[in-house]
Amino acid sequence: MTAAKEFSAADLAAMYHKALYIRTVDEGIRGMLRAGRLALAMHPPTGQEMIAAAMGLHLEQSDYLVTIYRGLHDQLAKGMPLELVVGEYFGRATGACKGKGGPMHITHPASGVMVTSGVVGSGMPIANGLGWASQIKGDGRVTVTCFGDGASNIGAFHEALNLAAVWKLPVIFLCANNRYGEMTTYADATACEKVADRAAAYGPNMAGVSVDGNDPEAIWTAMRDAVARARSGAGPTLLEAHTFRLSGHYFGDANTYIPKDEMAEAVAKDPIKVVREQVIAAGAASAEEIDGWQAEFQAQLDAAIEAAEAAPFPALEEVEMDVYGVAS
Amino acid sequence: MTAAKEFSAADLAAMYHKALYIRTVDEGIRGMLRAGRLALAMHPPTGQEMIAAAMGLHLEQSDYLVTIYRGLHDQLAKGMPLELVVGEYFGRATGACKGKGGPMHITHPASGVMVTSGVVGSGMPIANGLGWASQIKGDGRVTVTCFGDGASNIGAFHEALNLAAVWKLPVIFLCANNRYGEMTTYADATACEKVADRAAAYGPNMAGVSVDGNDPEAIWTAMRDAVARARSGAGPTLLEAHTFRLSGHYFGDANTYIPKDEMAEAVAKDPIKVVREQVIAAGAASAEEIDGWQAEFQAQLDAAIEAAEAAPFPALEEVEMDVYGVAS
Amino acid sequence: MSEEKMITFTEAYTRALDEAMAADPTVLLLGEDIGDKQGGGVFKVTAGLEGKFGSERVRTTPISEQAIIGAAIGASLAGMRPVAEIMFMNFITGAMDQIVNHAAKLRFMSGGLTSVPITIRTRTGAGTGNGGQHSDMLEAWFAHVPGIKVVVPSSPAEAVGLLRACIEDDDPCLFIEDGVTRVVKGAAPPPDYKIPLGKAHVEREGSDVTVISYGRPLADIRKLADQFAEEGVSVEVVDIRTISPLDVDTIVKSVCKTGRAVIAHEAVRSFGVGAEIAAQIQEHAFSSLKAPVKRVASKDSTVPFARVLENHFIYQPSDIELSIRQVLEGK
Amino acid sequence: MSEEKMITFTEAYTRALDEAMAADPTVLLLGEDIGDKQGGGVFKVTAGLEGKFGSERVRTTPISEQAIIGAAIGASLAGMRPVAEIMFMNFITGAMDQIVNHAAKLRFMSGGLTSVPITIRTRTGAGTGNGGQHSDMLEAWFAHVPGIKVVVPSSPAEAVGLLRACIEDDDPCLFIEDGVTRVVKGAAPPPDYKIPLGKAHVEREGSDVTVISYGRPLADIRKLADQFAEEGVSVEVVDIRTISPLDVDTIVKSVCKTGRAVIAHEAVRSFGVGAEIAAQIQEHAFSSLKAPVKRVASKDSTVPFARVLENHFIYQPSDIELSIRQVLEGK
Ligand SMILES: Cc1ncc(C[n+]2csc(CCOP(=O)(O)OP(=O)(O)O)c2C)c(N)n1
Ligand SMILES: Cc1ncc(C[n+]2csc(CCOP(=O)(O)OP(=O)(O)O)c2C)c(N)n1
Ligand SMILES: [Mg+2]
Ligand SMILES: [Mg+2]
Repeated sequence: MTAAKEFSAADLAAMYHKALYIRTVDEGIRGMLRAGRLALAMHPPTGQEMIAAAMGLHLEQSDYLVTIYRGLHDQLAKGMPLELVVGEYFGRATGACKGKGGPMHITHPASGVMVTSGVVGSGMPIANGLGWASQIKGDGRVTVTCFGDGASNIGAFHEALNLAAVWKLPVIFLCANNRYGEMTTYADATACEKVADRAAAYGPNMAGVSVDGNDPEAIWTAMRDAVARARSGAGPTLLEAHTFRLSGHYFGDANTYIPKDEMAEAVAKDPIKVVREQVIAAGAASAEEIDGWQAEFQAQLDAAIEAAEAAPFPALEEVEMDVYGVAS
Repeated sequence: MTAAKEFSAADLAAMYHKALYIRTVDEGIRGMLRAGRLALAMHPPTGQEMIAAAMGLHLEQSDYLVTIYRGLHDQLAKGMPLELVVGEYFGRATGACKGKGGPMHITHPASGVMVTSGVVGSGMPIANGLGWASQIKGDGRVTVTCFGDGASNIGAFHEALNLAAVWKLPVIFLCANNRYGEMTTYADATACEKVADRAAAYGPNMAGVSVDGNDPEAIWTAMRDAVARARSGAGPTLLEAHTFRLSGHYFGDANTYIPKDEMAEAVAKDPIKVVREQVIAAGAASAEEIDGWQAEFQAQLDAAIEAAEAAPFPALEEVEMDVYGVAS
Repeated sequence: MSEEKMITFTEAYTRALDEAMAADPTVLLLGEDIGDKQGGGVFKVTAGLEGKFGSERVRTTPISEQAIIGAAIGASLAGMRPVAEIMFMNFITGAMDQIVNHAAKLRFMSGGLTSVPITIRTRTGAGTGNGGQHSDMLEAWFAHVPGIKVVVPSSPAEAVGLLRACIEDDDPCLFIEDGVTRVVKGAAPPPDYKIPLGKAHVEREGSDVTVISYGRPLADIRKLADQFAEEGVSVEVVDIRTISPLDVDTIVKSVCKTGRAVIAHEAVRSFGVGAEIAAQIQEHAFSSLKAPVKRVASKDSTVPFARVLENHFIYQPSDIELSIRQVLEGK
Repeated sequence: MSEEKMITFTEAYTRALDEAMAADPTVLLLGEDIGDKQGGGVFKVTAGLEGKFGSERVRTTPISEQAIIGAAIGASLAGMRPVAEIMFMNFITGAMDQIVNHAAKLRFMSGGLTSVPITIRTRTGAGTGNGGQHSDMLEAWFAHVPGIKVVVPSSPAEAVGLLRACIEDDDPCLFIEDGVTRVVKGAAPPPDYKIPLGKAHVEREGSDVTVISYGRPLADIRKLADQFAEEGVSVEVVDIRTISPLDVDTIVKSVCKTGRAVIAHEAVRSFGVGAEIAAQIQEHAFSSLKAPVKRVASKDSTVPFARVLENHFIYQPSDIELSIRQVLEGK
C-alpha cells in the first residue's frame, strides 16, 4: 500500500457530510416513532455513523454490502436511495422491498446492498459467497459484512472467518464494537479483550485491526487499508471499530442497564458533535456550510417521509408472491 | 502447580500399559472386521493411544468424558469395562447401550463416559454443561471433551470455548490434531498454523497448549497441568496433541490421499513401537513383561469377543423403548 | 382455579420458573440477557430470578444458541434440570444439532443410561411487525422428532401448569410462548399448579362439530363457540396442549361423537401440525366423518413486515368460522 | 429412455453434476472432501469434477456446514448456481439458519429483488448401520418451509433429471439422496435429461388403489404392484418426486379414480410427509374414499445401531402390502 492516499481535510469533510446525513435520517425516523407516525422495531445506529461513512467513502457502488438489523447507517452510506429506505420503514409498496422485508431485511442490489439480516452472525457466511463469486469472476469487487461485538461469539462468525482466510476471500468483516449486545456487556459475553484478537485464530491470511470507530481519520485509514488488501487479493480483514450505541439497542430502550456515567461520557463524545468542531477547526467546512448540509438532508428526509406516507400499501396478493420464482 | 508430580519411569510404564491395551483392542476389532466377523463403520484410534493414556491416568473415575466416533481409545482409557464396549460394537443386548447406540454413541456414566457423538464438534457445548454442573455443585470434577483438528473449524467449537472461558469452566478441550479431517488435510481446511493458536480468541481464562501427543512425557505433563488448572478452578484449557491416524479415517480407508512418505514416516514413529523401546531402555518394564501385558490384554479381548458373539441380540421391542422416559 | 386474581402470560411464565426454582435446587436458567443486570430478559420473564436464586443458577449467556442448548444438555446429564431460553424461535435454527441429534436421542442411543430433562422456552408468532426472521411457528419440526415433547399453552393458567410440568418431565421439552398475547390476562391458577403432558383438554363439550387447536387461536375459537351456541350450534373445543406426543385418543373420541372436525393453528398450512391431526382423524374416525376434516392455518409464505400484509398472512378467525359452517353443511 | 445402458444412483448424481457444469459456467460445487485431492467425496459423487472444471468452481470446504450453505447463498446472489453437498442429512441441522431464515426467504423479504438458486445435495436413510445421527429422513421439515423446494429421486434416471432441474431452478432446492441404494442400477436416461419440478408422476396406472410414495419405497411398491396384478388387483403408483411444492392435483385425481390410497415413506410416521398427503386426500377426495387413507412409515423412534433393530425400525414392504389389503377391504 505504498501509494495509499492520506487522510485530508476534504476527506474529513466528506466523512462528516455522510455521517450527518445518516444522523439526520436516524433522528428523523426516531422522531416519527416518537410522534406515533410510525410503529416498528428500530435499532438506531446513533453514534456509529463514522464507521459507515468510512465504508461508504472507500467502496464502489458495485462493491457488496451485507449488513444487519442495525443497518440504516450502512444502507445510506452505501448509497441507497433515501425514499426506498424510508418507504420500507413505512411498509409501503414504494419501499425497497415493497414493504415485505421491512427495516431488518432491506435489500437493494443496484446499490450493492445484498442482504440485511435480523439473525445475529448470519451475514458473514453469506458475505463469503459474494467474495467467492468475485474471486471466480475476477471482478475486483470487495464485500463488506457488518456485525456487532456480540455477534463475534456465535458459531457463524468462526466458520465464516476461517473459510474466508483459507480461501483468501476479498471480504472485510467489519465489527462495530459498541460495548453491548442487547443488554449484555461485552465482558459478560466475550472472553477476549478485543474482537480483533480473534484474527489470530485465522492465521496470516486474516488481518486483524482494532481502531476507534468514532475517530474519522482512524476508521477512514483502517477502512482504506482493508479495502486495498481485499481488492488486491491479499485477503480478508477483521476490522474492529470501537463505538457506542447512543440510542440504546432499540428505539424505546430505557438503557437502565447502562451506567449513567458511561452513557454521559459517550454522549459527550458523540462524533456528530465532536467531529463537527474538527471539521470547522480544520477549515474543511464552515458552521454555516454544515448547517446548510443539515437543512438539505432534512429537506430530503421530509420529502421522503411525505412520499412514503402518501404511498399505497402493498397489495394483499403480495403475501403469496415472491415465495417462489416463476416455475422453471 | 508448585507441587506438581514429575513424570517418572513408572508413569512411562503406566502410559505404555494403557496404550498397549488400547492398541490390542483396536487391532483385535479391526481383525474381526477383516475376518468378516463384524461389519460396521469403525474409526480406529490407531496411533493416538498416548493421548488417551495420559487422559486416563490423570482423570478420576468420577471425572467426565465427552468423546467422538473415534473414541475407542478414550472410552477404554477412561476405564469402561471391555465387554460393554465390545458388546456394543457387536450390537448385542449386553453392549453398553444394549446395541442401540453403537460404536459412535457409546455411553457409560459409571465410568464417566457421558456422551459419544458422531456429529463433529457437538460434544464441546455439552461438555460445558457438565462443567457448569460441577461448578454449581462444587464437586471438583473435571470434564474432558475430545475432538479432532477438523472440528476446530465448526461453529460449536467457537461457541463452546468462548462460553467456557467467560464462565471459567473446569473443562479441557482436548484436540487430537492428526493432520486430516476425513480426506482433507489440516492446511486445506484450517487457517491457523496450530489449533492451539485459537486459544487467543478466548482471552486469559483459556490456556492454549500444543504438544507432541505421541511423546509420553509431553502429553502426560500437559494433561497433568490442564487437569490441575481445571480442578483448581483456574479455568479451561485448549490442549492440542499432535498425532497421526495410522489406520486412516475409517476401517477400510485406502488412504490414497495420504502421501506415501508421510504415511511411511508416521508408521516409523508409531508410538506403540517407539515407546516400547523407551520403556525398556528406562528399565520401566522388560520386553518379557510387556509381552506378558499384551498376552493378558489379548486374552481379555478374546473373552470379551467370545462373550459378545454368544450374547443375544436386543429384543425388537427395544426399537420403541427409551424414546421417552416413563410418563412423568 | 381461583377466579379472583388475573395474571398475564408473561407473569405466568415467571411464576412457573420461580415456583420450580424454589421447589427444586437443580432447576437452572440460562439464556441471553436473562440476568438481573440485563433486566431479566428482553421480555422480562426472568426478572428478579437471578437475585432470588443466585448467579450460579441463573446465567446470562453470550449470543451462542448452540452453546446454550449444549450447556443445558450437559448440565442435565449431571443431574440438573436446566431451562434454556431461546429468545425467538427462528434462532432455534442455530441449535438444531444439539436439540435433534443430541437432546432428543441421548436416552435412546445410551440404551436408557442417560436422559436429558431440559426445557427449552422460546417465543414466536406473527403479528409483532418483526417480519420474516422473528415470527415463525416451527413446532411441526420438533413434533417430527421422537424423543422431545412439544408444548404450547393457550391461557396463563395453562402456561403455569404446563411449564411446571415440562421442567419436572424427564425428557427434553420445547415450550413455545406467543409473542403477541404476552400481556393478555387470564385467571391465576392455585399455587403449585401442574398440568400433565401428553393429554389433550376437552375444554368445552359439544355435539355438532369438534374444533381442535393449541395456543393463540383458542381465544378466537372460544368466542366463536359462544357465537355458534347462540345459533344453536354446539361446538366441542379440544385444546391439545401437548403437540407431541399427540393425544390422538381424545381427539378421535371427540370427532367420533361430533362427526365433524376443524383444526386451526397459526403455523403455515402445508406440512404443519394440522396435517397429522387430520390424517389421524380420517384414519381412526373415518366412518363417523360427515364432512372432510378442515384445516385453518396461516398462508404458505414468509411472514411479511407491512402490517396489512402480516394481518393477511395470519390465519383469520373468519376462516375458522367459515370452515365450521362448511363442515356443518357436509362440505 | 434407452434401455441399453444401466447406471447406479451414484453415477447418476455425478452425471447430472458433470452435465450441469459443462452446460453452465455459473454452476459451482462446494462441500467437505469433494475435491480430487480428497478423492471426490466420501461417496465419490464428485470424483474427477475438480480436475475437469477447475479448483475455482469445485471447492473442498472445512467442516463448517453454516459456512458451506452461506457461501452457496452468497455466490447465488452474485449470479452463480452453487451446488452444496452436506455429507449426511443429520448435519444439515448445523445449517438450518442459513437454509430457513435466509435461502428460503431472501426472495420474499427482498420483494423479489434477489433470489437464491442453490441446490443442496444431501444423503441419508436408515439401513447403513450408522445409527442415530447419520440416518434421519428430515424432508418434512423443509416441506414446511415455503420458499425452498424438496426433491427425492426414486431411480437413477430420475436422479439425473431431477438434479439437473434443481440446479436450473431459480429457487433453493434440497435434493435428497438415499444412502442405501446408491449402487442400485437403473436405465440411463438420454443426454441432457431433465424432469420438471413440482409434478408428481403416475408411473403405473391402476384402478383399485393408489399407492403414493417417493424415493426408496418405490422399489418395493413396484414389486408389490406386479404381485397384486397377478391377484387381479390393479394398483396405481404415484411417485411424487417433488415433495414441496406438492402436486396435490395429480394425487387427488388418482385417488378420486381408485377410491383408495396408501402412502409410504421411510421417515418416521408422526408429522411426516404422509400426514400432509393424507390430509389433502381426505379433504379433496372425501366423497370418493372407500376406505381411510393409510400411511406406512418407519417407527416413531431413533434409528438404532444393531441391525436387527434397524431392520425392525424401518418401514416394512409387508406393511405396504398389508395396508393395500386393508384399504381394499374398506378398512
Ligand atoms: C442468532 C440470534 N440470537 C439472538 C438474537 C437477538 N438479538 C438481536 S440483536 C442482539 C444483540 C447483538 O449484539 P451485537 O452483535 O453486539 O450487535 P449490536 O446490536 O450491538 O449492534 C441479539 C442478542 C438474534 N437476532 N439472533
Ligand atoms: C457436522 C459434521 N459434519 C461432517 C461430518 C462427517 N465427518 C465425520 S468425521 C469427519 C472428519 C473429522 O475430522 P477431525 O475433526 O480432524 O477428527 P478425526 O476424524 O481426524 O479424528 C467428518 C467431516 C460429521 N460427522 N459431522
Ligand atoms: Mg454490540
Ligand atoms: Mg483429524
